[in-house]
Amino acid sequence: MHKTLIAAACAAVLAGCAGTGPSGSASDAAVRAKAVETMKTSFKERGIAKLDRLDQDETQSVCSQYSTAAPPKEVAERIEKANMALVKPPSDGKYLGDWKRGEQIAQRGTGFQYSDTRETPVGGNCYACHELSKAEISYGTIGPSLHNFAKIRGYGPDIQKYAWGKVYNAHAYTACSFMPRFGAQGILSEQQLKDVVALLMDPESPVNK
Amino acid sequence: MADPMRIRAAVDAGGVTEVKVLMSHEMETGQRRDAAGALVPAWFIQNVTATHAGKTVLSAQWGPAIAKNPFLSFRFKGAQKGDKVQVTWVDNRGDKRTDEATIA
Amino acid sequence: MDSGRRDALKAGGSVSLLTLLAAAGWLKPGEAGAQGAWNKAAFEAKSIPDAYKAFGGAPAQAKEIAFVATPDIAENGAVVPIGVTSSLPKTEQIAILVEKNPNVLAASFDIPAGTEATVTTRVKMGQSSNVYALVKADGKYYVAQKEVKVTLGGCGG
Amino acid sequence: MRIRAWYAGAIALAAGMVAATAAVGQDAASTAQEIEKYRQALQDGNPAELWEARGEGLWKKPAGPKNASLEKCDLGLGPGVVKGAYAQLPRYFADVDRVMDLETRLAHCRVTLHGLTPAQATARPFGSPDNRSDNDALVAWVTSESKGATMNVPSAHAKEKEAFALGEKIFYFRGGPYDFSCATCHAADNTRIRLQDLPNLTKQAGAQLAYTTWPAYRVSQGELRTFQWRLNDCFRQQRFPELGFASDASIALTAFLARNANGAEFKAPTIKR
Repeated sequence: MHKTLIAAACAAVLAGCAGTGPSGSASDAAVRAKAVETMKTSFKERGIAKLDRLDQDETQSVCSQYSTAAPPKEVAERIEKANMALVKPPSDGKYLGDWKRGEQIAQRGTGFQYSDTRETPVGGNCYACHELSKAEISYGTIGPSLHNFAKIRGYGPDIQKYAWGKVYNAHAYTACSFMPRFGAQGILSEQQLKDVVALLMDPESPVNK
Repeated sequence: MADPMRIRAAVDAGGVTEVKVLMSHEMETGQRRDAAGALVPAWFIQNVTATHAGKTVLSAQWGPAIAKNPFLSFRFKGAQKGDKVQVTWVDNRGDKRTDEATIA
Repeated sequence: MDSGRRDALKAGGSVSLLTLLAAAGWLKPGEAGAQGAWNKAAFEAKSIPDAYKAFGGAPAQAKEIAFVATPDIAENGAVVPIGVTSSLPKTEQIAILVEKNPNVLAASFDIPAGTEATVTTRVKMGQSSNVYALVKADGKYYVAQKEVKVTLGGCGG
Repeated sequence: MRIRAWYAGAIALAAGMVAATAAVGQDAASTAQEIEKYRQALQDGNPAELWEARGEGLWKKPAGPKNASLEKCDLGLGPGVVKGAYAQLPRYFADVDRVMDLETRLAHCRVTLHGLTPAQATARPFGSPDNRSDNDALVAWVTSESKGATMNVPSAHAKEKEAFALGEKIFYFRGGPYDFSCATCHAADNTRIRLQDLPNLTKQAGAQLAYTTWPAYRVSQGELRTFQWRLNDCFRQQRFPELGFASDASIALTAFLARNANGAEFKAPTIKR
């Protein structure tokens, strides 16, 4: 009963749900609304990047409110549940593609920028934030090291499914994660997702060496 | 015409003059393609000469692998504070630029 | 090192050296530093051995050649600082070569008497590669090399 | 017996992991050290000086339909005062009843003094090899005249306060196909993207480190890049549409970040990767 009430209250978050976060006051919501309005008049569409990219979905809108603080438990659970519902398993049930292609996807940082076209190959840019293979010394630390990902966690089907889900929609596991929702937002194709999962899960992948 | 160079030259107590030169130049490799896919022709400084009191104190031959807006530093003896150091570059199109600095 | 030096001496003593150097415009007495002297053959060399050929044969390894202010890792290949200093007596030329560049020779400097055998400049590197410092001292060629790694940087797009 | 073997294995595994972690730490430390050497080696000659020299010329030379120089331009400290002006921008300008950052103010002066149209004054905010930008050069020169000044962005006026507040919200705004905001990369300590350290712009130390080192000569591009360019390019990589030059959002975000840097010594133009 109590949970339902909170969920109902937070469904109103989009409309400026007050009192749900550290910056959830009414005046704060007004500043946020003004900021969104200012952005819409300040940004210009360019190439493939149209102005609708500034239209936030609920996850984006809610996560913006909590800045860097984790959202309250109830809000987090709701976001995770909603995003988990968006995770689609691979159509043939096979999670693992080719780790060599996965490595290329992990290295590539292009795609979806206004300097790209629809033909520009889209990457996952995993190395920007994560350590993966030891051979690549130029890796970021926004996300945790994924070296030995499967060696530590195991190579089994449950871990494969978890890796798939994380790459597909990180918010399903950690609300307001900084990681893009590569599957749910249509950034990577199903085959690319499999290749990236193979990079993490294949015993022959340099990630597990 | 090309922008002026920035030349800094200073002599130390031991009588060694250190010269640092920044040049404004594209240093186009000839390997890059433009937006239309056409090769951008090579365009780079080929020769650099530095002189002091009419004497060459350094001369260089460069290829297009020298970085854009080139930097060069070297040290020579025999100059005094207040003397001039002259630097000239010539690129593969025949463009040329000479600038000078007073040794500090 | 000693055997290397002998090889260099042998190569340096061959008749073809002078012919090659003259053809390359590398050595023209009295023209050192003159505008317009540009060693086309050396700048067109696609490999280190080819560049050595354009200079007149394999050089000897020399501990007297050192890289200064040259990082092991470059944050960007478009600008890689390279400094070379030689303590070989009568150093008259310093050349910088990048093994994996399409044309390996990046620059060569004539060092007149009175000028220290030390130069610093910045080169472009397409990828991680060995960088060679080729020095001509007292009429003979010497070399030292070091690896410079070029990393990918930034947001990657 | 079996249990004991398992324990032994686990201990060996754990020990191996500790060793591996230590090795990772060492690799990372030596990489960082070498990158630092690279940055140090670049400090000696900064091609930004070439832009500063050109910018000074552009400031002093009569130009435009009115054939006037920019020497009477008021950057906030009075007409013609350039020294230290950048360290106090963005700020409220009563003559236009608006908060302006340096670029917006320069464009304003090029309209009022040179006689350009607003479109002409903002036509080429960022240079490229084939097409140089006067804005880049002017910004290089003006900012160089604040080298050594202490960041002191004012916040007394209501519009200055508003710009800061809006800038803060824009900083945390998540959007686009990748769900990114500025905060994705710039709201935590001690993180990096690839090998580049990411300043935490929500804290004074991080904002100081970042804001006071732009503009910079970017060796990767062979161009002088202004702070406005930095913002623009961050949004490009955030997969957002293009941030309008001298737009309200741009000014607000600049105001937020500049004021977070208050108290620090301004050091740009610098040289960066």
